[in-house]
Amino acid sequence: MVPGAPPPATVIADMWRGIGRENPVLVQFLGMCPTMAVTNTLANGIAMGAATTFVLVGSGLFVSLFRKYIAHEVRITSYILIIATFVTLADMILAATFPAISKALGPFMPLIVANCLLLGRAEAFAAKVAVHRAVADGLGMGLGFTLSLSLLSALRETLGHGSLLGHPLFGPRFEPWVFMVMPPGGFFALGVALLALAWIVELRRRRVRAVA
Amino acid sequence: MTFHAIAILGGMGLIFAVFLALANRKLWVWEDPRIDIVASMLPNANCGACGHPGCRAFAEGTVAGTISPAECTVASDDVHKSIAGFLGVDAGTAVRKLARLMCAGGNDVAINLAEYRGLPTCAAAAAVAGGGKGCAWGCLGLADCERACDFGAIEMSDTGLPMVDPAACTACGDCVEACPKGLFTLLAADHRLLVQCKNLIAGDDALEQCRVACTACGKCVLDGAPGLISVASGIAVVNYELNALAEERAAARCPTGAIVWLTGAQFAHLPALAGSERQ
Amino acid sequence: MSFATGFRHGVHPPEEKELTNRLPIRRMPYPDEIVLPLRQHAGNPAKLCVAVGDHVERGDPVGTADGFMSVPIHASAAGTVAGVEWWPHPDGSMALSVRITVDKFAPHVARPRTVPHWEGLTTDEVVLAVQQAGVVGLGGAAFPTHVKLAPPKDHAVHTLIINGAECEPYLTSDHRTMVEYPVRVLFGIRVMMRALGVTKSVVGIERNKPDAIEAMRAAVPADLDVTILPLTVKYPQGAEKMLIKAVTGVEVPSGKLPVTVGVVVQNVGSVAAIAEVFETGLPLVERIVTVSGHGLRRPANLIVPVGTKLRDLLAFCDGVTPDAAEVVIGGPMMGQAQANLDAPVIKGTTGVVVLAKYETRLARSYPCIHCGRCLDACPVFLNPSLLGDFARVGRYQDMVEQHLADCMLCGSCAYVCPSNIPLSQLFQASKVALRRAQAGAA
Amino acid sequence: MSNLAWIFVSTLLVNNFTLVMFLGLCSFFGVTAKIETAWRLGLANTFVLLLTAIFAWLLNTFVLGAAPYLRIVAFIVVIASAVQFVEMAVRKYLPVLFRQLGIYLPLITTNCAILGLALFQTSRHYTLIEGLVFAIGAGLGLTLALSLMASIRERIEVADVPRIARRMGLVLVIASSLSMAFMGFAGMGSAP
Amino acid sequence: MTVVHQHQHGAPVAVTPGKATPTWRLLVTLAVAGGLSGWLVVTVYQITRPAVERYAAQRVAGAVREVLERPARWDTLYLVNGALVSKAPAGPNAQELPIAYVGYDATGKRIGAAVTAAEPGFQELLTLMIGFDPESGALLGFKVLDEKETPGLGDKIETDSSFRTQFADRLPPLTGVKGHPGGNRNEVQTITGATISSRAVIRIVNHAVAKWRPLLQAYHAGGAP
Amino acid sequence: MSAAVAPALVVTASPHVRSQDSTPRIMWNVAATLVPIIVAATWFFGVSSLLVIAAATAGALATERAFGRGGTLADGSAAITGMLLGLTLPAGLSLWMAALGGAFGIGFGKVVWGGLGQNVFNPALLGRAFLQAAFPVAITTWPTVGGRFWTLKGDLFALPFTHPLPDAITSATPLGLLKFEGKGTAIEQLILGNTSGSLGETAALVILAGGIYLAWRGYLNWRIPAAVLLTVIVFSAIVHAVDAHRPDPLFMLFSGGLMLGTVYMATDPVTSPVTNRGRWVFGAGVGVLVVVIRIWGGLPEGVMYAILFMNALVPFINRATQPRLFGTRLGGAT
Ligand SMILES: Cc1cc2nc3c(=O)[nH]c(=O)nc-3n(C[C@H](O)[C@H](O)[C@H](O)COP(=O)(O)O)c2cc1C
Ligand SMILES: Cc1cc2nc3c(=O)[nH]c(=O)nc-3n(C[C@H](O)[C@H](O)[C@H](O)COP(=O)(O)O)c2cc1C
Ligand SMILES: Cc1cc2nc3c(=O)[nH]c(=O)nc-3n(C[C@H](O)[C@H](O)[C@H](O)COP(=O)(O)O)c2cc1C
Ligand SMILES: Cc1cc2nc3c(=O)[nH]c(=O)nc-3n(C[C@H](O)[C@H](O)[C@H](O)CO)c2cc1C
Ligand code: SF4
Ligand code: SF4
Ligand code: SF4
Ligand code: SF4
Ligand code: FES
Repeated sequence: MVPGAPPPATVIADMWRGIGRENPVLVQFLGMCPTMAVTNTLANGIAMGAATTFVLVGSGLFVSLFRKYIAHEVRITSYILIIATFVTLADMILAATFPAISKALGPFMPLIVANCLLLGRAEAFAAKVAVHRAVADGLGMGLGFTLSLSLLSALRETLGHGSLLGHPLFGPRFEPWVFMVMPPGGFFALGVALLALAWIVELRRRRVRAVA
Repeated sequence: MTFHAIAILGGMGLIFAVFLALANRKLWVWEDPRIDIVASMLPNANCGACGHPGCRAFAEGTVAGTISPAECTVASDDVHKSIAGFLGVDAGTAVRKLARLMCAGGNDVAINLAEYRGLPTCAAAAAVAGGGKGCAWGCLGLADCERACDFGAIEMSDTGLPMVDPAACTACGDCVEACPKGLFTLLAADHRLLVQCKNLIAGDDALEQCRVACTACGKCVLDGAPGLISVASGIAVVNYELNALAEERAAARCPTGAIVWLTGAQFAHLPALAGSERQ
Repeated sequence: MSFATGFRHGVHPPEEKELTNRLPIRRMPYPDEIVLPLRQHAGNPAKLCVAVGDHVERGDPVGTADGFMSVPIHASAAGTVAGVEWWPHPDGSMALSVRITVDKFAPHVARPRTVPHWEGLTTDEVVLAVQQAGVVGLGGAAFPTHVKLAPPKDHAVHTLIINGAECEPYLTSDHRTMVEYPVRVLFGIRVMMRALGVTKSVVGIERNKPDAIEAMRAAVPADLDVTILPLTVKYPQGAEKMLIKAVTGVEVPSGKLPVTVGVVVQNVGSVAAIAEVFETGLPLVERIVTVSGHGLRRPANLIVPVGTKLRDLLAFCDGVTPDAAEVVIGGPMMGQAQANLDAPVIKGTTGVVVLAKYETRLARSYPCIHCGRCLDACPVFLNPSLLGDFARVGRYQDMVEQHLADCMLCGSCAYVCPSNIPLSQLFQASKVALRRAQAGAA
Repeated sequence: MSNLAWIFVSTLLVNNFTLVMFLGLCSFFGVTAKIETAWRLGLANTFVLLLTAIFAWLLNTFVLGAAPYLRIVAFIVVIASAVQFVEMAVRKYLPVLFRQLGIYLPLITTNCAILGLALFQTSRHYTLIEGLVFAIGAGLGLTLALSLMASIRERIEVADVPRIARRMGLVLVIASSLSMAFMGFAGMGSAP
Repeated sequence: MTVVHQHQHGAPVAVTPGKATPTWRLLVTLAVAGGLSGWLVVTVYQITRPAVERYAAQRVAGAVREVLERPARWDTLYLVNGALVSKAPAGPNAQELPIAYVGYDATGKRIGAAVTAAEPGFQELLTLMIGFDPESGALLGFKVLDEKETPGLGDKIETDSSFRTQFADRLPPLTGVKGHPGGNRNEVQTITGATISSRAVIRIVNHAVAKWRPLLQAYHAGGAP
Repeated sequence: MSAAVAPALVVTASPHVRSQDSTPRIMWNVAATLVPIIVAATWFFGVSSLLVIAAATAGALATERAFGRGGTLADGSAAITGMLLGLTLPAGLSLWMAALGGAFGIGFGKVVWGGLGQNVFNPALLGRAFLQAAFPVAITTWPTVGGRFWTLKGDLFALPFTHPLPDAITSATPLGLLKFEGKGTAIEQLILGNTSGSLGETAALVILAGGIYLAWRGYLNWRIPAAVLLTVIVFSAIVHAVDAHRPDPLFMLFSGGLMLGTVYMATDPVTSPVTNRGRWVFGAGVGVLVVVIRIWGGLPEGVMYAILFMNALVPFINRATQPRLFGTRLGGAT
């Protein structure tokens, strides 16, 4: 075992970690820029999540595959190269399949490269474990990322446009909260999500204490 | 086109590899990577209980061989062993210590002369007329120690005494520092004979202030092994150098219960302060 | 306002001096028992020199000076040593004290002077005599007076400033001293000026004591360069640094002593005490105490034997009213609340104030609203709001960087704070915590 | 307003990289507990942004004309290597500076403001001069946002923040409030 | 948050104290990785390019069709050295040349020209395609290609059709007015609550027509069809 | 033991006495001076003003009550927040929006920060900034002054979350007229408040009087308003002198929310500097930003954003303007 490598775990556990306890957005605050920038509609959020998942899995796979051959001194450069390749691929594929979304995501699609989450996972996890675990971890992190993005973008789209995936929810008299789809609304939505999460945790803690 | 692409990126790769290789030769400042690894294995509480400025300094010391892993009082034995295993050194041993309170004067047994109003901290109360408590040495019960404890090992009893959870106490010494009355001491876990009082007034005058005061009557001195306990300036003192001779018997005849034989936590019989939601 | 008679910032608490400022000083009779803590002054406590059962005369030492930074303690009444024991001290702790059963009717037998006549003494001998007489600053801090009379050689002292500001509400002991014993005060000044080798002295008196200003002016002898300087009425005008600023216009550098700007400050009571010991030959065994407050039945200015228990003192003033809430030694701005009325009057006790409930600060406290009033009150220009924030979360090191050391705990900030935050208490507690941390580290 | 001035004001205030464009948020949230750290990181960022503007212009002009699809890969590899190189050099030759700035350099590689700058600069066809002004505006904007966040966080360190808001909740509310405060500059330079 | 640092500082690595990897391995690693990456990217690029280009063309076509009111066909002209030419010169920068589309109706009559222009709007650059008749100078219409205006406010320049349709047959230079326009051919009504964005559109239109009209007139006068 | 002489002794720390001013007293005094302004607003806009202000205040108080620490309604600060927010809104705003603004201001401008005294941004303005961003059209729909007392100025009772139906007669504010149509407004009209605009920008003289009273009682610090007003006058005079098309200082002073913002919002002790030097800096900053935004910005009015932006700088300003410690005078005796 490589020193400092994560302890062995089942593939399922590797996946769950990213969705729950180590959720990149809600717990680790990684990859904040796309989280804020593209979550003004649910479609964008999901697309960004999917693309990031693709890159996470792809780069995890390659980093893990080549981990024995990548020299320590150039590892960062190599990882970035791998990640950037997958981002470019994702960018092109999205542009060729969903041009509208690709346009909406604008430069934030290529910016996945700089998403701290990717390099972080590559170095802290994929570089140290076997391929199947790296892929499972990438998938889990990606799903966790997508999930949080969906949650946020659903919140923002519902209030900010009165619609979900473009379908109006409340009829014509609904007054949208433009705030929610503007920059401060992005921070605000995540803030509210975090406060709500913390509140739930707190309530549960109190209940446990009351029982004990 | 394919050739173009491969050439550009491959070429760039080559160029940067040369750069980095050169840089690597000329510029690299080497630092033992094991320090990071050991640091990542430590609890990272940065509590200072080991006597070093933070966990990373401890890690540097262990890698350099000047500190043995067991000196981290916070980490579990497993962690000691795995660090020792990783570095290929002996884990070493450390005496397990616990924080003990040298006062049992809860608000049910010790009197108050005046009502203290003001900042609800022991330090502040101590600076104001000693806090209004009859006994000037005794515990003020305002929980500075509970707040100081980073490990949540202290909880106030409903009579206003701090109860230390031996399982959670890491002997970091924060409570010793926090208590303005200096009532905490770090004692080895096997030092079980304890005078739970610091009141220097001798005789019945002390009892007017607190029912569990040490009155310096000297019974424990007679009942303990010779030299183990002595009475000086109004208080009984245990000489822990002779701890091996300590026996429960020494505490048996104390008329006030000021000296006790500990079998676990202090004040274990007291209920915790209800709704203690201090932050 | 002219810089020459005041300082910047500060506060104006109600003076409440009319309760006692017209009452002549009276002598309190001996109580049945007196208690003399061996620690009554800054510096080392005195060393015990009597044993239980010993008989002592008024003026006999019960404790001797322990080094230069210390003074002896003398019995303030004749009687028998009944105990040497831990006793409540006015500072709230327990202190080793000598308890004496007073022989009230012991004749004041003719006994040799313990303190020599001052004429003909060299400077060093004056200093020694002052120390042997147990004189300490009577302004409250109880700093051994002889130490101030022996300034370090590398600093030239040019002015002796006499602190007659008495800016604390309620207190009138210095005021009455100046009105009733101006000649004695000036004699004390003469002694000190000679001991210090200075030619100039200024007595600073707040403008709210016109009778004292008048009495002092009338008593200044022709051969002595003493100026009586009326000062702005503002708390804490009597604080050493503020007084020096008001009198000389100079700020004592942060962290430095007054001698660095060539002055020595003495309280009016202290110089009167020096005068008295050289006149009578008796060491310091009694002091003038203002007993006052809206919670007290009969306020008074009293000459009290050191060691008199508060209980006896208050009883002599007919006791307290039903709405009395706090008994404070010192003035209400800086004084110490007492939990135990067995605590004795000591040399530094300037007054005993019994506050009625309605005057006290028992109201609830609110969070700091950053109104900045405390900044405008602090005479040493600190940021109490910020210090208070740090103190609340225990960031003592940050407080040091914000000059906690310069805070003199005058309480002006807490007085003005609309949110009723106990700022000066926070600072005092922080200072204690820091000191303990340093002691722990050393 | 002249073009350069508009670029500068726009990136500094109107479209502040961090608070309006959402770039470089990881360090905005992660490294703003202390003012000292925050503004140093901001300055280090500004430096790297300037480097990036130059590199991106060089790459666009001389290398990528034939293969624009390699843009992302090329940009990031060049930036990452350059940063690594600068880090080593500073560490070796200017250890004092390294202690103050260098430790942030690796953090900056994965800061999307850097890549964002390169991409925006490309898509807007900025000249080298415009690119440099853009980089300075962006860097100072980043520094401003980081410092403001840090100074506010230092203040709330002594506040009695409710438990549920303590970890990140309040920090996001602060970000939102700051972003609102910057909305006052909206439309600046395009007044009728 | 220490997370950010984690991969930088806390990351455990293979422990080979003091021994550097041989240089050739660094070279090989990066060169191979770069080559592989280039190959992958270019392969996918070639696969996706047709679709991407089709979409791009469709977008332009859609916009041209909209602003020129359904022309039967159109020509693409490139602005090279201050004059319009019908064939783009070869070179890497071909895609970045300013372009005008000249549309014809079924009978082959010229309808007008469509050009793109970008200038600051309320928030960011605002990119429009503008159709006008170079002869009369009258507008045909415009379409927003790219905007970052406030949703629900500034974006009404795109979503509010009553604003957009006003422009047909108006004669630049236009001015924006609040309230009802007096029927002047050079006035358009601004959107309430988005005066700035409306005026930005007007400004861009005015600048674009002023810039392109002489060019196009010169081109047509030069004997081109 | 001690009962004989003193019944039930209390011990507290020194000082044992305190001044008479308390935080609730200050707050309620400020709140009381807002009443004349509300009366003036009602004079101009009729019952709508009362409803809008009441809705904003109710939103603020309800949020403080529900999420604040116990018993904080009595200190009066939440009432000020609600009333001030109400005064910055147009008369015809739907009540649900006003209440939402109050709730946002208190909830995210105050409670999450830890309650009274801990917030960095002005809660009332944060609430308004939120409304401005959320409902930009509704909040820039300015009903005209006058009309009968009982006539509602807009769709006040629109159901929550629904779009208000536009039905009132509206007109642009003086600043809007100037910025978008290049039209000026007579100064008498501005001073009398006979212009459309938010509720509280129509009564400059009443606001000024309230401010003078509060400053005299020491409940607000006069340095901030002095700095703001001076800066605005000087800066806009310079701009006006260079380019006569720009508004003159008098117009600047009496148009928009400058008076209300200067007297009541820039002076919020919690969100302004604690040091006197800092207050000058803060006020000058607000003044400069107001002029800059009004003249070169995209928005006609800049007071709210100017104050919010300067709020963000307050921790900096406080740091930079710490008072000089006694005994550290430069060049003094050492
Ligand atoms: C360590 C120490 C040394 C002092 N040395 C001198 C001294 O040499 N000369 C002097 O005039 N005062 C000296 N003082 C006295 C102080 O200046 C001051 O008068 C005393 O602390 C009482 O001050 P207060 O009553 O204002 O609190 C000294 C004080 C301390 C604490
Ligand atoms: C806040 C404050 C207020 C003081 N007020 C007085 C006062 O009113 N009168 C006085 O004699 N000393 C007062 N002092 C003590 C003086 O600073 C100084 O210690 C004293 O005048 C020195 O004289 P002494 O040593 O003879 O007491 C005050 C000290 C402080 C810190
Ligand atoms: C948050 C916010 C966003 C805005 N967005 C735009 C916008 O996208 N376009 C615009 O023209 N004005 C925008 N404005 C400016 C104002 O609405 C401005 O008052 C308006 O353009 C003036 O139009 P009116 O005179 O018809 O009210 C915005 C204002 C705010 C506060
Ligand atoms: C002079 C003065 C002005 C105030 N101005 C405001 C204000 O503009 N907005 C506000 O929400 N609260 C204001 N308050 C109330 C209070 O300070 C505010 O709610 C705090 O920001 C809450 O922590 C003011 C209070 C005073 C004493
Ligand atoms: S032990 Fe000390 S710190 Fe703890 S409650 Fe008692 S007095 Fe306070
Ligand atoms: S007498 Fe002893 S046990 Fe009682 S309170 Fe005092 S120190 Fe504690
Ligand atoms: S107590 Fe300290 S901080 Fe407060 S006013 Fe006095 S010197 Fe200043
Ligand atoms: S006086 Fe009180 S409320 Fe005002 S700033 Fe100071 S500590 Fe805060
Ligand atoms: S995602 Fe932008 S800095 Fe991390």
